[in-house]
Amino acid sequence: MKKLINKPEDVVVEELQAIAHAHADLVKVHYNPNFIVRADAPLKGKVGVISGGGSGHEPMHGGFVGYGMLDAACPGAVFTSPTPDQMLEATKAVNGGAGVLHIVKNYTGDIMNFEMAADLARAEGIEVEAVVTNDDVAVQDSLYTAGRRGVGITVIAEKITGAAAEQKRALKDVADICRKVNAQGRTMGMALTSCTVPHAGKPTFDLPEDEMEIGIGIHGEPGRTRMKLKPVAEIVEMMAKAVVDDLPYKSGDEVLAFVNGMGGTPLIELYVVYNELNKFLSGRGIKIARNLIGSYITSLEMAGCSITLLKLDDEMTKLWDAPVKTAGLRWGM
Amino acid sequence: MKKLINKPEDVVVEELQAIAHAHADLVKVHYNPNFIVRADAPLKGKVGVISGGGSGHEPMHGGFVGYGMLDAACPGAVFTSPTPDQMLEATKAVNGGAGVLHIVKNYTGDIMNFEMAADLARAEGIEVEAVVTNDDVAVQDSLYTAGRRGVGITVIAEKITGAAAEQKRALKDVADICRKVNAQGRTMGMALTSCTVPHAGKPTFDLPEDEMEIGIGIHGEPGRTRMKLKPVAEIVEMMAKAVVDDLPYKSGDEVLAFVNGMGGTPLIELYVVYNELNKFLSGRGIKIARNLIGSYITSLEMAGCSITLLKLDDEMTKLWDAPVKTAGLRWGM
Amino acid sequence: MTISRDAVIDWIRAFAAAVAENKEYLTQLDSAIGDADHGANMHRGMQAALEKLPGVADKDIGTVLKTVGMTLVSTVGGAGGPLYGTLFMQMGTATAGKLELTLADWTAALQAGVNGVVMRGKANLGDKTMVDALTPALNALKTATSGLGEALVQSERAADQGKRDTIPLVARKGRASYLGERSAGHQDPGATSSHLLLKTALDTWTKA
Amino acid sequence: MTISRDAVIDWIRAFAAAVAENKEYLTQLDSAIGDADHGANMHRGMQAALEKLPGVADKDIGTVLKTVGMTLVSTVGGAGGPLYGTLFMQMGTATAGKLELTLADWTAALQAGVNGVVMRGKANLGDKTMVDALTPALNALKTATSGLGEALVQSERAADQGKRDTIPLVARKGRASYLGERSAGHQDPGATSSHLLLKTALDTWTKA
Ligand SMILES: Nc1ncnc2c1ncn2[C@@H]1O[C@H](COP(=O)(O)OP(=O)(O)O)[C@@H](O)[C@H]1O
Ligand SMILES: Nc1ncnc2c1ncn2[C@@H]1O[C@H](COP(=O)(O)OP(=O)(O)O)[C@@H](O)[C@H]1O
Ligand SMILES: [Mg+2]
Ligand SMILES: [Mg+2]
Ligand SMILES: [Mg+2]
Ligand SMILES: [Mg+2]
Repeated sequence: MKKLINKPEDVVVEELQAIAHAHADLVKVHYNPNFIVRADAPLKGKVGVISGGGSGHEPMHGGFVGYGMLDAACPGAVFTSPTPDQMLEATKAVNGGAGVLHIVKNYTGDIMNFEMAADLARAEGIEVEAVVTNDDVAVQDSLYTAGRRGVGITVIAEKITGAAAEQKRALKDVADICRKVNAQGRTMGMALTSCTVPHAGKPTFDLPEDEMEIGIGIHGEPGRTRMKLKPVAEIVEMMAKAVVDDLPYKSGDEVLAFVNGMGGTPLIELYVVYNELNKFLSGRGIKIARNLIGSYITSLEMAGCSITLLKLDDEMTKLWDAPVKTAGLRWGM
Repeated sequence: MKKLINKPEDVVVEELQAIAHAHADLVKVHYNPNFIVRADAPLKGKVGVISGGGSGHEPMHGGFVGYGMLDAACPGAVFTSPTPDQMLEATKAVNGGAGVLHIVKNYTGDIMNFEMAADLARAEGIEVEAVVTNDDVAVQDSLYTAGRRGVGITVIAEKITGAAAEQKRALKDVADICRKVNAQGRTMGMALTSCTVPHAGKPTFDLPEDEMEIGIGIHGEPGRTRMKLKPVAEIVEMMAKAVVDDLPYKSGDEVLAFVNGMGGTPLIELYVVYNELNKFLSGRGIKIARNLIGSYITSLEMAGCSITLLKLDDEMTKLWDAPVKTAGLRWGM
Repeated sequence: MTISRDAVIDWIRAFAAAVAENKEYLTQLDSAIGDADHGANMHRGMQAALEKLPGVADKDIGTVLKTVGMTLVSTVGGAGGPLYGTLFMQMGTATAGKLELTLADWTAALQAGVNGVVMRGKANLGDKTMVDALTPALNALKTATSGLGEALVQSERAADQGKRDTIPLVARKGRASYLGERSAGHQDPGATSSHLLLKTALDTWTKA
Repeated sequence: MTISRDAVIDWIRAFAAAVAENKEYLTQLDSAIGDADHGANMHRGMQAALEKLPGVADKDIGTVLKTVGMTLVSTVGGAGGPLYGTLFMQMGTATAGKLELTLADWTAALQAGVNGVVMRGKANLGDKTMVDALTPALNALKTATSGLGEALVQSERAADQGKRDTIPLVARKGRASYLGERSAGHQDPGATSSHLLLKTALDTWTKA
């Protein structure tokens, strides 16, 4: 295992200490239970937007805490959903009286832990709504599975929802926007290599030098199918087709295209992926009106990428363009 | 070789096409010769700041073209300095009558190609100054080498110099600021893995599972020494000590600390590195007043990091804080 | 023959030790069809539970089990945290005030625990989860006819079999379900840790 | 015996072919002590040069060589581009207007080229660069006594030896110098491509 770490069990806390120091202008860090919260929380009359999940997906979610995006983020152990006490305390810390929205990625663990936290928070008189993201088209047959995973759209949903909350909209409105983003978004991911969970000490799976995994999530898990490595044009076509046909995205649609790196893939390759995606979508009459290219929702050092599309409307576009000031995403201020 | 690419020889042009599409609001791309230029260039009365180098270091330099940073960037083939005609055309494209500054990383190839370009531009009546960055403390004995490599400080120099140019300062002033940043900056890098140059098709060097390279540059080259992998606290101490003792940085100094990923190292590890760096510097009485954490000057998919320190003064701090709007670095607008 | 409070505490310790010993194994199983954290998660939780034991060593069995459950909920995370947490908390509720357990008490406790797990996770038998080890173990307890010792043997055996039976199954719950057909041929990590729970109960309570 | 313009063009073609054939080998040498691009760089440049040849096939040797040099400057990049570009451009200046070269002409051309390389790169003999192949080759030409054919043999041999002699050296110029002592034990890629330049000259001009 080749990692720049000390002991596996200390990685998350050391990361939190770094965030506390490096981004002291934006956030405060609370330990035991662990969460990252906006330096100016709670904001009176503003819906608090929180999210959380296992660590190993950086900058998500901790890097998205700040003006115009999340009010707090709860990091679990690597690839392990956080515990209810984290979300409960974070919920209390961001509650400005207008209620709190939980953005939850659809994994059994996340759902259960967030549910327990929401129950406890409601018992303390805080209004809580939860929106579950589940944009991963690689998971078929949702009847016979735990449902589609929440992946790339989560980043976009956090940005757009955070912008809506910043406008002091009501909890129901903010939750509705978040649901709309999830409903209009689809993602597909692939991996060139496995990643190594620090505690496990070795790669989660072995992948021969000439093969790739298609339909992976963000937890280093194997995907739906393994196949021979192909030129990126073919890989992108396969992924983009699965995404486009699912919603479906149609000729004339304007989309936000999010090309995401899984952690070990350099930016130069993500641009090459974007180029192919743009060619594919142009061929289908779909226009990329906004884009995000970079490693924003990752699987430790996994090499690979995911492609997320969001069908835009005026409201979502305006909220996407609104100012945001976080460690991981920043513009307009 | 596991990469999201088509043919090795097409990577750079495909990347440029992606940049042209994705960042059309910020830049224009010129082909044959290849360069990326601010959409609003040339700016009358403003010094043009250009840089360039081999590709494979993304987002540097193309991702730093825009308001408050570079006016143009010239990408060569992967790890290969660009050719003089690229810099000549870029120089002409950004010349607003106030002269053009070339920021050149200290490599034989870069120096020679930029020199040829500067000669040609001067022959066409354009005032050109060049500043060479050479911050890599891993290269000792500069008498018996090509001198210290230009590495991490280049990113910081481009930001600060770009901000100075944006204030419409004179060429000499802008060049002096750039020289000052370089003079006050030092860097040290290390690698956990090699990278694979697309044309070469296999890793530049082999590194056993329990070893690391210390003192690498940004071209996938082996470093000065190879040693057993250690906990990150020891690695950072070794690197930070080499950096701090070189200038030297002293108790009471305020620094900008730049923890940079080499391309294949995920953000979570960079934060752990930052945490150790902060501990080390605190112990020496050195205060991190500004920071940058992320993969900004990379070596393809190499895993590893570099640590750059810049001793700040008021002027540099203000220029660092000034608004910047590029694909790779953005704040204040 | 009954199970004393100290025996319950010994069982918790034995389970923690078994999890520690099988940490890598559980993670390896979770690598094949999950995200390689089940061993580390359960270990972190049981180590935290061990630290809480001295504080409740003189309390009733219900308090002991509830404390373990709450500790798991707040230290494990993932799917394992709420599920094992609920299992222990519900067992605690079912044994509130008790200082020793008969076979009927233990059966009732496990019944409550399994009910809790099924309510939380909504897994059916055959979905390739910990339920596939727990439910057969519970059924064996219910149908046992010749005393606690023999009932513990039967329930361990049923859990063991249930765990093995998960191998050919295609997962329909939890993260292994994302793999679809590729999940077949691998033993479920949660069923494996649940078998350890029944095995340490047998070993601890029939040793004395 | 003289070297015709067509022979010069044939030499350029032969050098391009040798670079193509040794592309992987040059890159491999550059991987050990550099950045793994010398083969690809030289190949890209020589392929571009080949495309320019038809356009100058009826011009003088100076024009041919200058065209090759300018093409290398604008297509190779890195250290190799300006250095090989300068080599050819200076050889072109030295042979301006000529339609054939005597031994003295070829020696003067190479002298001019090597001077250009040394002026640009400031490398001394023994710095582990292409100069370590070129300078011995030039010296062999200068001291040759029995005609062009034999002089070409001697200069190829000297370049070959110079190239091999770079193996034990510690680099003091170019990116291999960053490696310090670790650069010893590896043959310099630039010296290797320079030897190919002299070898293809020998092969092309003594075959006919
Ligand atoms: N809905 C469910 N009901 C019961 N057990 C489940 C359910 N989902 C997952 N599990 C169990 O949880 C185990 C995985 O636990 P763990 O690895 O700790 O959590 P995670 O899947 O969140 O990483 C699986 O092996 C399975 O036995
Ligand atoms: N200053 C110099 N003078 C002469 N030759 C040099 C000098 N620096 C480097 N070289 C030659 O250039 C070769 C490397 O070329 P290449 O790999 O194309 O460029 P780069 O080093 O920029 O990647 C070296 O092997 C060496 O022979
Ligand atoms: Mg998990
Ligand atoms: Mg190079
Ligand atoms: Mg797991
Ligand atoms: Mg090279």
